[in-house]
Amino acid sequence: MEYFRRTNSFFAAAFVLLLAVGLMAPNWFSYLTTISLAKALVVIGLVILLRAGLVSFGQGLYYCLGGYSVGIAGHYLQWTDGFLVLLIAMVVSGIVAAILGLLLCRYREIFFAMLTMAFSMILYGILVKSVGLGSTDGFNIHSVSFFGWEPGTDKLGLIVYFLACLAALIVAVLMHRYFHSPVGFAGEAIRENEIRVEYLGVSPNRIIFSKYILAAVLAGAGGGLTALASGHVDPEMAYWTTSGEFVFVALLSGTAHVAAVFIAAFLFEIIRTYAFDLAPYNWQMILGATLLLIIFFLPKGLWSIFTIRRAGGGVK
Amino acid sequence: MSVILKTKNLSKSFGAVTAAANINVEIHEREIVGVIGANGAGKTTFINMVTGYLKPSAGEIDFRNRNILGLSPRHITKIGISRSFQVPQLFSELTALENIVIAHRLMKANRLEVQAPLKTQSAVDAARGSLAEFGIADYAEAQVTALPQGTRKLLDIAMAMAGSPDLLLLDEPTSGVAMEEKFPLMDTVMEAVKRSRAACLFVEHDMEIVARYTDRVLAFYDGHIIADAPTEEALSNKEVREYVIGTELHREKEGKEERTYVESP
Amino acid sequence: MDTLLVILVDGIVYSSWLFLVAAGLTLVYGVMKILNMAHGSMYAIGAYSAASFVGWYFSADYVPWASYFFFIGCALAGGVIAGLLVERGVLRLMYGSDEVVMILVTYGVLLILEDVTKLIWGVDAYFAYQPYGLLGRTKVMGITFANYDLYLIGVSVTVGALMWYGLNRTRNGKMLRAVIHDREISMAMGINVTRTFIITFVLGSALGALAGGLTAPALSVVPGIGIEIIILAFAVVVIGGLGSVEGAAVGAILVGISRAIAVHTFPEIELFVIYGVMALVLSVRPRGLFVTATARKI
Amino acid sequence: MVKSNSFGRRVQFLAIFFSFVFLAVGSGPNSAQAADDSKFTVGVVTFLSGGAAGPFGVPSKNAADLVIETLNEGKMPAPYDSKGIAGMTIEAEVVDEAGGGTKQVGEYRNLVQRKNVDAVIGYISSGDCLAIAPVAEEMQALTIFFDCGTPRIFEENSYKYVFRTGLTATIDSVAAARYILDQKPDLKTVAGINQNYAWGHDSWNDFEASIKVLKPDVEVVTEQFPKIYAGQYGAEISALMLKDPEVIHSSFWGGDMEGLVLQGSARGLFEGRTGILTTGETAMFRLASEMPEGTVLGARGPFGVYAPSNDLNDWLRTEYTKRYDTPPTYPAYKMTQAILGLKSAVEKAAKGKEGKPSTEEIIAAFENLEFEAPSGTVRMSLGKGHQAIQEMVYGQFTNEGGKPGVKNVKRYPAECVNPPDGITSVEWIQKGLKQTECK
Repeated sequence: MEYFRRTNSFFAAAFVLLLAVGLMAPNWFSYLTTISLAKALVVIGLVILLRAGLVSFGQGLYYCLGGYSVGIAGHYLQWTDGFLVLLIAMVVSGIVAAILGLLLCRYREIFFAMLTMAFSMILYGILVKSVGLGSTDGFNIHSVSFFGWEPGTDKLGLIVYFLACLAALIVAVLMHRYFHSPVGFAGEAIRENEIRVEYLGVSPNRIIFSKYILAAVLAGAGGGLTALASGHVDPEMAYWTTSGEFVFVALLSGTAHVAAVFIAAFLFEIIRTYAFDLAPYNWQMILGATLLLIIFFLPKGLWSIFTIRRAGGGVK
Repeated sequence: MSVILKTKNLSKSFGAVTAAANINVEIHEREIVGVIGANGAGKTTFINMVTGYLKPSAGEIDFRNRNILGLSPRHITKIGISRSFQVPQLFSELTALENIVIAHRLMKANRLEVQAPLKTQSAVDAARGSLAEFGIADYAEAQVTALPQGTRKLLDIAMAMAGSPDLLLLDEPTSGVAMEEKFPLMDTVMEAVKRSRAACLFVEHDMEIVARYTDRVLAFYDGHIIADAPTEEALSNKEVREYVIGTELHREKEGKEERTYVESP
Repeated sequence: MDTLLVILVDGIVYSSWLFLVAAGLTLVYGVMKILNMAHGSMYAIGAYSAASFVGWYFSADYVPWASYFFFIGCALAGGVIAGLLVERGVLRLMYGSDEVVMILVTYGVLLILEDVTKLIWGVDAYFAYQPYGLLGRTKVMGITFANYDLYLIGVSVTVGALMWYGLNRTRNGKMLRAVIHDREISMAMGINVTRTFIITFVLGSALGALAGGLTAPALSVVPGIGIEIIILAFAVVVIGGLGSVEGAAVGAILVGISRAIAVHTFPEIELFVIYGVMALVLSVRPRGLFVTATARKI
Repeated sequence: MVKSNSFGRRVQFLAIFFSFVFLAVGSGPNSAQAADDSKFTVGVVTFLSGGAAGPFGVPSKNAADLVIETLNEGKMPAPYDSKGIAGMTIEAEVVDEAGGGTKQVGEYRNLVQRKNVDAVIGYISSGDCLAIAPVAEEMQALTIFFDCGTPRIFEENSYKYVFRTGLTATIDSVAAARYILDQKPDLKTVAGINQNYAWGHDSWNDFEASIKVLKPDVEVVTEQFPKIYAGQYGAEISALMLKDPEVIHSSFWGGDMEGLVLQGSARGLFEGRTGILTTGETAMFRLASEMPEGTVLGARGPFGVYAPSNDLNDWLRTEYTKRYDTPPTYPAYKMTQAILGLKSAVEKAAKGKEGKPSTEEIIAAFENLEFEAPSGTVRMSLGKGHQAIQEMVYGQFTNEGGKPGVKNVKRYPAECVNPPDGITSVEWIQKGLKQTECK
């Protein structure tokens, strides 16, 4: 459709660029990019909620569920097809979110944040207690196949990278449309004024419920991809610090545009990797300072660099 | 003309305070009704009960012969009762146009789409039409926070009318609006109401406005209706003169009465 | 019966510690609407300040009992300094941001302070165990308790009572509560909100540091101890109702007793207790025990 | 929403962004150095932040600094008195182990590809080791785990590029069970307090199973699993006291272990009850006045006070204490051991050859290697020659005469506490700890 044509061709261009980069870049770089793409999926879910005025400090719950779904399917059930396990990851996350969402969709603000965190930590506790699943050590995912074809370990990284790019493209296109759809705007409307939304004949809770499930499905996909890429899952994925990291990236990106999320996720991984590198003792300080600087100078996230310029251009 | 809204013995009390007692009202199709009464007389409570925001302590509400007691505001909106607010309830970080587009789309859709764009050409055109109807087309691209109070009031009413309601409840449409803008504002609103063929009930403190635009007046005092009659008759009613008009502020002073009832969360 | 009593004592000891940890957090939230993650750092700074003082004091052979005043004073001083720096240096610039953004601001501060404590004190453990053993023991139902822990109950009750008295019975406290109720109106009434914020944050930080300082004698003070208590304190405060001192007390007792019951009867579920209690309370009382949800007036 | 000029702007923005990124990646410090035959680069990964930094990360990092510096100067005692590794200067790239498995896999890839290290030595967390092992295999990079304890690594898989010079956690528990039964032959009741995570679970399960096998009538009266880093153990201590076991087993480490000792001592938990602290050696000097007399202390191998008397050990103790003002604890020993193991393997592979030996050659030399370390002789004989075994030592703490030390030291030969190759630790314990030589 005309309406989305420009953005879609932009996404397509970025996709092609990413594929090319994947073929040329060294392995560590494509791994870093795969992880940032996977995390970006989680963060897009978070941004969907943020646009509706909600902050989840517990997206790690679905990130972890996604990872473990992939792991359990591959390791214990011998279902190794990459597409199938990702689908399972999303379905499992969606189902759990549909149950928890019934309760959570009535909560707002800090209470939503704290309750989502509590649920995430409960999953963490369950996994820590699950000796069969390796407790805190987690377990490895050994074999991944695609429609019966098993890439060797040397090629697997690249294949997962392509898979992540594909997933990112699909999600970017669909979610960009979603942001501009009536339901997408209903989220912003809820953030701005729930009473008005109610008086427009729409149930804010129901919209939030659907958004919560959507965010969970995306987080599940992100977790699944991460598991495929790193070949390992552990309960740390559900720990609150992991969820905090997603909020960090969401803040970095802002809620203005889907593309900003991918850029922010990538930037975050780069910043963290270089912080680890430059200051192995004090990387936390660098991250903390970055966070404060972003909040102070770019309160609306990365995309605002871009929109401010656009607005300025408009005046002239 | 047939009755569309009918309340029977509608009452509401908050603890020991009675906000509404035995309200019996009938509103007919396409009727314009003014509601007068001092602050705290129960006018807003009445609107809140009819639209489902407050649950009445007792009584019944029928809309088009259907009992709507206990329905949520969104159900009541869906079946044709809309309202505006004393303090405009808008999406303040969005533009005026976006506010209207959202209102149109949310009101009219049975299922909200997740992939088609909100701002289709036809939706935007319709929204611009609606802004033009209320005389605020110039503000289409402005963010709500930057709008003057009168424009916000109009936008609030325009959003209420987005779903083409059968009954429109306006809570103090002219409060907070500068004196000289009140009549133009009400002219705009009433024209729109007449075109839409909706019945309209509005709360107003300014008796000149009540006199000019209404067919009938409900006068509230201390949670009771003390008069329900054609406008002229009601305004000349002795009790109304004593308890309502007498306590109303004079036109010059009004406007400063504006007070925010929204609690900071 | 014996077990029951022991559970009760264990629970109360733990609760009193929880309350100390959470008191500053709920105060800061109540007045400033900031859910302060850096509270954990204040706890750590208090613990480090106290521990490094105790280490020096006891190696220098002074009168042992006097150490109590000094190490508590050290912890408080650490908290006051850190609180002032954080409020003036960072938070001041961010006031007016969304509540959730403020959480992230304090998260940034937490990350920075975490490394700052590491730069000051290194990563090796600090010990301050002398004051812990000095007070002797008491037997309850055949189980020995450290008197230090039992006295901590008294300290906790005192802190709670002082906070309650300060907020409800003193002029400054009433002003604080006015700010809690409506920031703009109290500004219009001539209350100096800026000063109120500084005082509140410094007080909250000092309380966090006090908790750390008082806990230090029973601990090995190592990097990361602050992070561990954040979620605990959050849970207590959310259960009780954000911003409510009474709520924090009840939340602490609820969590403390539940945990003691779990440890004595089903040690397996200890890890879930706090989140379980939180999820349960919030699902029944969406805003915590001591805060009621109010419908917005329109 | 979509403005006519925004597409171009976005592309422009992205172009700037990506060129920035590539610039950063390309010109970053330590970007891909050309292979240099005069240097041998080692990635050193250990905890530098969080709760494990103090007790494990920093001592091991300190040991790495000391050992690498001394090796480069050629001042180590024999047989390590040659300069560097096979004449090459050793360079270390230090990375913080914080952040969990996913993060560490990324950092590992960085080390191997971007920093071009010749070998990676590291990993304290078993979760990280499990995550890294397959990646090492994929990237064909020599990797030495120096500390992590889970036996799952070589029991669930076999790896070519991965070695572990440290002992498994099973050994701690099996030897602890043997030791306590040697000391208390008519033991009746035990209890456990272990951290609620994999290490704690595994340690307790192995210990409990070993006790049950060795003396089936011992009763477990309570098993406590407080959260890791909980800090406060008041209720757990009460529960332990109520159940009143003769022996209390704990695999707590670092701050948690020290906290337990402090709180337990203050309340008399260890009066009339013997504590077994499988990692207790790290605290025996700094908590000497609080450590209860007679507490069974482990050091996860013949490390620290249990290290035998030899030149290497003398050197390590003297130099480490001199430089860091505290005696080396077992993580320092384990790191030293890993570096010396690497040096031995590389030099064996380089013997009679020109230039740097290939990874394949080093691996061939490393498999089934026997080398000397401050802890005595290390044999890489499990996991198809990739997993070290050593004797295991336990003793009891004593502070007689105000000088902290250990008494009743008992050394268990490697075969007595290690499963034979090809059988998992759990099976081995359950089948009665057989095929062993214990005197």
